Amino acid sequence: MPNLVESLYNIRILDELAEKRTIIHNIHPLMKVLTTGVYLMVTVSFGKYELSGLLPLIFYPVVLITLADIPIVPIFKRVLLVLPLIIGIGLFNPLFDKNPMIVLPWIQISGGWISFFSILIKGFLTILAALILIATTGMTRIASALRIMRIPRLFIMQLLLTYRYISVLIEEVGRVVRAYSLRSPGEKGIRFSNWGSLTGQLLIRTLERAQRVYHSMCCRGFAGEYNVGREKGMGIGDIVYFVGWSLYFVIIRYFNIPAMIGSLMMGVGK
Amino acid sequence: MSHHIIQVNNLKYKYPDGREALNGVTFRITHGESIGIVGANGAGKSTLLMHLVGVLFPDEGEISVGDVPVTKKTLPVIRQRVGMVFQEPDDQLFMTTVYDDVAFGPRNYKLPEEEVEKRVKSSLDTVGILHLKDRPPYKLSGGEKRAAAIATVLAMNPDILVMDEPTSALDPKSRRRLIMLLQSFTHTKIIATHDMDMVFELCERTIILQDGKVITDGPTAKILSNVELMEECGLELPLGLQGCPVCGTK
Amino acid sequence: MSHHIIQVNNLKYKYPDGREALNGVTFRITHGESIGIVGANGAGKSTLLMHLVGVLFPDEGEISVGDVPVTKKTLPVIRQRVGMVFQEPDDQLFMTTVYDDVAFGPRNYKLPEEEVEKRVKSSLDTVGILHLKDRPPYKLSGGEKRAAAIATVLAMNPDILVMDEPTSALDPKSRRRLIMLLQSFTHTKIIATHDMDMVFELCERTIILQDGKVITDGPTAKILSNVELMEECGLELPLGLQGCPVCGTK
Amino acid sequence: MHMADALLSPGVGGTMWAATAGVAAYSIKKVQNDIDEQKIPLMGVMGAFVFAAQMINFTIPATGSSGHLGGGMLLAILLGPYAGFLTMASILVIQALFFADGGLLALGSNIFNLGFYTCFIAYPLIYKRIIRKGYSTGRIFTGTLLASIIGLQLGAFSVVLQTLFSGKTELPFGTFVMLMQPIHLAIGVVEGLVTAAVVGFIWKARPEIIEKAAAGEALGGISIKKVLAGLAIVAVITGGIFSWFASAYPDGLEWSMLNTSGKEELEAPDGIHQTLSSIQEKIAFLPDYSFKNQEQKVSADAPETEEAWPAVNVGTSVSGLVGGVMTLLLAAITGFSIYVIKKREKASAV
Ligand SMILES: Nc1ncnc2c1ncn2[C@@H]1O[C@H](COP(=O)(O)OP(=O)(O)OP(=O)(O)O)[C@@H](O)[C@H]1O
Ligand SMILES: Nc1ncnc2c1ncn2[C@@H]1O[C@H](COP(=O)(O)OP(=O)(O)OP(=O)(O)O)[C@@H](O)[C@H]1O
Ligand SMILES: [Mg+2]
Ligand SMILES: [Mg+2]
Repeated sequence: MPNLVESLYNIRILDELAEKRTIIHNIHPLMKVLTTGVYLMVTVSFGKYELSGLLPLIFYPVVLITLADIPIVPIFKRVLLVLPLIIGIGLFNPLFDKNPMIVLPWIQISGGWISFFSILIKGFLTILAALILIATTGMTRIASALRIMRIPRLFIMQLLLTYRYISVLIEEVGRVVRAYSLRSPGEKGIRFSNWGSLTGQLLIRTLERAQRVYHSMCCRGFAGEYNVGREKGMGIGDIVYFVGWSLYFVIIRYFNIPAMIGSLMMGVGK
Repeated sequence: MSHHIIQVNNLKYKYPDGREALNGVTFRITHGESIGIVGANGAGKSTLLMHLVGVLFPDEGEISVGDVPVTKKTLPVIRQRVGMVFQEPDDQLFMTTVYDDVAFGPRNYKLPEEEVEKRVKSSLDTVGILHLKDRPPYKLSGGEKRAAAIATVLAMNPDILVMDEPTSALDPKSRRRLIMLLQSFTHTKIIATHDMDMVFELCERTIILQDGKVITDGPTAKILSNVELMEECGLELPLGLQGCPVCGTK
Repeated sequence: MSHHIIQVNNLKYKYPDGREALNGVTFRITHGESIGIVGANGAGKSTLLMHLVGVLFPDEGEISVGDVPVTKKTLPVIRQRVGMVFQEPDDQLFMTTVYDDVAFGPRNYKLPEEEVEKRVKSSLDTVGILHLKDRPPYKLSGGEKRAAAIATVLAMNPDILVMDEPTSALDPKSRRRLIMLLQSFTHTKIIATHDMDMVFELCERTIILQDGKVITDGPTAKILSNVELMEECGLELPLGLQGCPVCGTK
Repeated sequence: MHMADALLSPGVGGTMWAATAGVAAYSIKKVQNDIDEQKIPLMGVMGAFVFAAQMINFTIPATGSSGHLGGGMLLAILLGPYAGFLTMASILVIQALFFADGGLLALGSNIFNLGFYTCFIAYPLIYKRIIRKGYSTGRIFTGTLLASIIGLQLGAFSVVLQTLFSGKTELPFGTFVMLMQPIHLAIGVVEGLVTAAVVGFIWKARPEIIEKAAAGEALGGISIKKVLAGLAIVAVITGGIFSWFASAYPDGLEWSMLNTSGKEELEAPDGIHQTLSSIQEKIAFLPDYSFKNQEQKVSADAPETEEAWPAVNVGTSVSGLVGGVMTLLLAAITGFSIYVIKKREKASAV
């Protein structure tokens, strides 16, 4: 149960972050969605042994996080929650792939470890990218971007309603649990025999409430489309944002910049 | 303006579980009237109001707003004319900030953003919560939510205002402000409430519901001061009419 | 009985988003007192009450009920003594029938089933909804839910009764019944409300909150009839004290 | 069992996106035909309910690991397969955005794994067959339980395939299957029991919801043969695309085979494959290994390494390391300077 309330809290943090008004927040949502897409594609397209080439991708989250005023701690907490899954599967790589890849005088690193770290970094970057997208854009504006991309209205509406009702439902769970514990002092958690009626109850109630919410939306002229008022048109800046980042990603993809820097340095060193 | 006439004819409604909430309700409201709908808990007030905006549809009988019957097809027209404040403010606030919530309706009618802003600000100001405009609605106190819910409806500039217990959870000053506001609102208004004092001040006509039926329908002054009638319907005289601590009358 | 003394010391509470809801609240309530807590919307009444039953815990300051400080560890003791009716009745009803809901608390104390039944029936009767006992709570009207929520708490026989706007959504008759009931309840009771008339009738002492601080704390008769003070705090005189239509006093 | 972006190759991710988009588009069309006002909030609420349910982790008895519900079967039963699939899609979109659970690229796979098998295979082929004889508590129970388990098994197997085809993990196929299937059998049983309980409850409280969902669906009328035939076609096409992507570069299955057989490349199947892969090499930005990148070039130059596939000499290793550290440093400096500049701006603004 704390799990649930916690997750609601997380949604709300991102919601509130999305309400800020920074340069990044003001960029057209469509361009942000597309940029995120390109970023993700480029990130995962790196081969499993290409470790150093991946690193310049980190500029994207760093620049966005600082420009958009995103607090680091809660975001990183989220990332850390998801990473174990990836680690779980990635960790098999060092076990199965023992070919030496990096050969240094004092240490040899196997391909398995390289690919493991590559998965890890990719995981980190992709998770971060998704969180940054939502934290700088917000659900409703993402929905408007999807609409521009011709995703059918019905699906978008469904998406947004689901999103709204998640808060409604989880909040209700929290309050019911509170009321429950108030009248069952001395008890820890919820007795097994009451789980059924509690969840069933919640489901039916939320259902009816959802209908009321939907009706009240309709009463205010809702016709299947969320209108986000402050959406401005797309400007040159927005397109530059998209093209600029995309160019950067493609360059990174084709040239291993860290290796270049490295050999340059080494060369100078010699 | 004929489109402000509301006609309800022998309305019957049964909830899916078989509960008969409305049992033949008939009345007619003409333009500019201000109607109080009162009755004990469970009398059917909320059920009745939900029929007026097409949230529920009658099993029998019909309703029309202006000359338009309330049916699934005419809903867009009906809902543009009739603004309703629900009993449960939580059901009415579904956006991420109070501002966006109040702006939701006007934006749906594709008003230009400046006009939207003007409307939002003035409605929030009217209910006295302009300072809350950037807060998320789920973090408001009970009364603040109620005020926000009222603002969402005001921002739509409806021709007919339907309110389900608008003063509950409001503090006395906000209640007073709302009453003044409603007094200055010249269109038709229908208010279901347990606040007899508000009805007494605000509505020239009162309908008493009991067990889904209209018991009385007439001038407020007469009805609300009729001790026996009120008693019979599970109600009471307005507090202002009850024993005065100064002169001691009962 | 010292365990009915409630001591609140310099209570401060900030909601997670940084909103300071309580800003140093201090008072002491002795056994058998009946306290009205009033204040404008958002003054911090609900937040304060939630501290009394350990739903929220203070950032600073402390509370004790009897000689027991309210902490996570003492919650079982505290909650056995203090019964609270929340502002939102929906939050309080979670079983499949009204009967089971009201019986839930007593059953948790392992009372024999006859005793449970007796308690349930008498509490439901007290709030006037015995006829609803077999209905699912989510299908009740707003006021019926409120009554059921009150019954759930009454059935627990608490030593101290804490109520957040108990009369809102109740029809006048149920409201009157509740007031009578509370008058006959001799233990400590703390009632947050906007219903000044109830406070006037029921509570000998009133605490006014504003912006999370105690503005006044004293005898009700004095405070509630002080026009300027009430005005200042976003409140109004009880309706019964306002202009009397018979004698015309203001 | 959410797939993660990092475990997916663009090829597999893209294919699954396409497959999912196709199914979704079809579902939207179907739903639009018989949508009523009640259904939209129902989809929303059920989506939220399943979302919340997915957040609750339970420990699986005897394995020590934990799992959570998928919920696809519940959605299919309460909303019908089409609306159920769409609802599942929206749940996963929200999860991908807010919790980075799965990820945006893996979204296609995840929707497919959790939604397709439950809504379009287990639901019509198992649940509906059992229910066809009429509703009863017993039939609802068995139908729901069986369908949930099988739907989840298929989904889990699909995860295995997608992961292997993506070639990011070295897990051998057999091991992976042996890891995934039994765990998901356990999860499936729990899920089945919970789903059956919830469906049973709703059937008692609001029978019309469940009966309406099952009745209004065209799928009930379609013969099983047609469904199977359709599925076979889908399978062949997807399989073809999969193998095309999988064979375009030596990884995943081939990579492990290559290790055992020692041959650099298995016999190229035929000319089509070669033209395909050469075309791909020219146009593809996405597939894994078609890039002429620095490390590979250098390693090709490296003289005395024995292994045919990636090996790096000391020089490149060190310069890679140094370059990497420099990049990270630079990134940190960039972030920090933006931060400082912003702070100064704010200060001057006040
Ligand atoms: N969803 C529902 N399902 C079944 N019965 C319902 C439902 N909602 C309300 N009822 C019943 O219908 C009757 C009328 O309810 P309604 O909400 O209209 O009362 P009301 O006059 O608004 O009462 P209140 O003053 O308490 O708000 C009540 O008996 C109530 O129990
Ligand atoms: N969950 C929350 N998160 C953040 N702020 C909150 C939350 N709940 C209430 N607040 C804020 O705390 C303050 C006090 O709220 P509280 O609910 O205690 O007021 P109240 O006196 O009970 O008001 P009302 O008479 O309207 O019920 C308000 O400003 C409110 O906006
Ligand atoms: Mg009502
Ligand atoms: Mg309150």
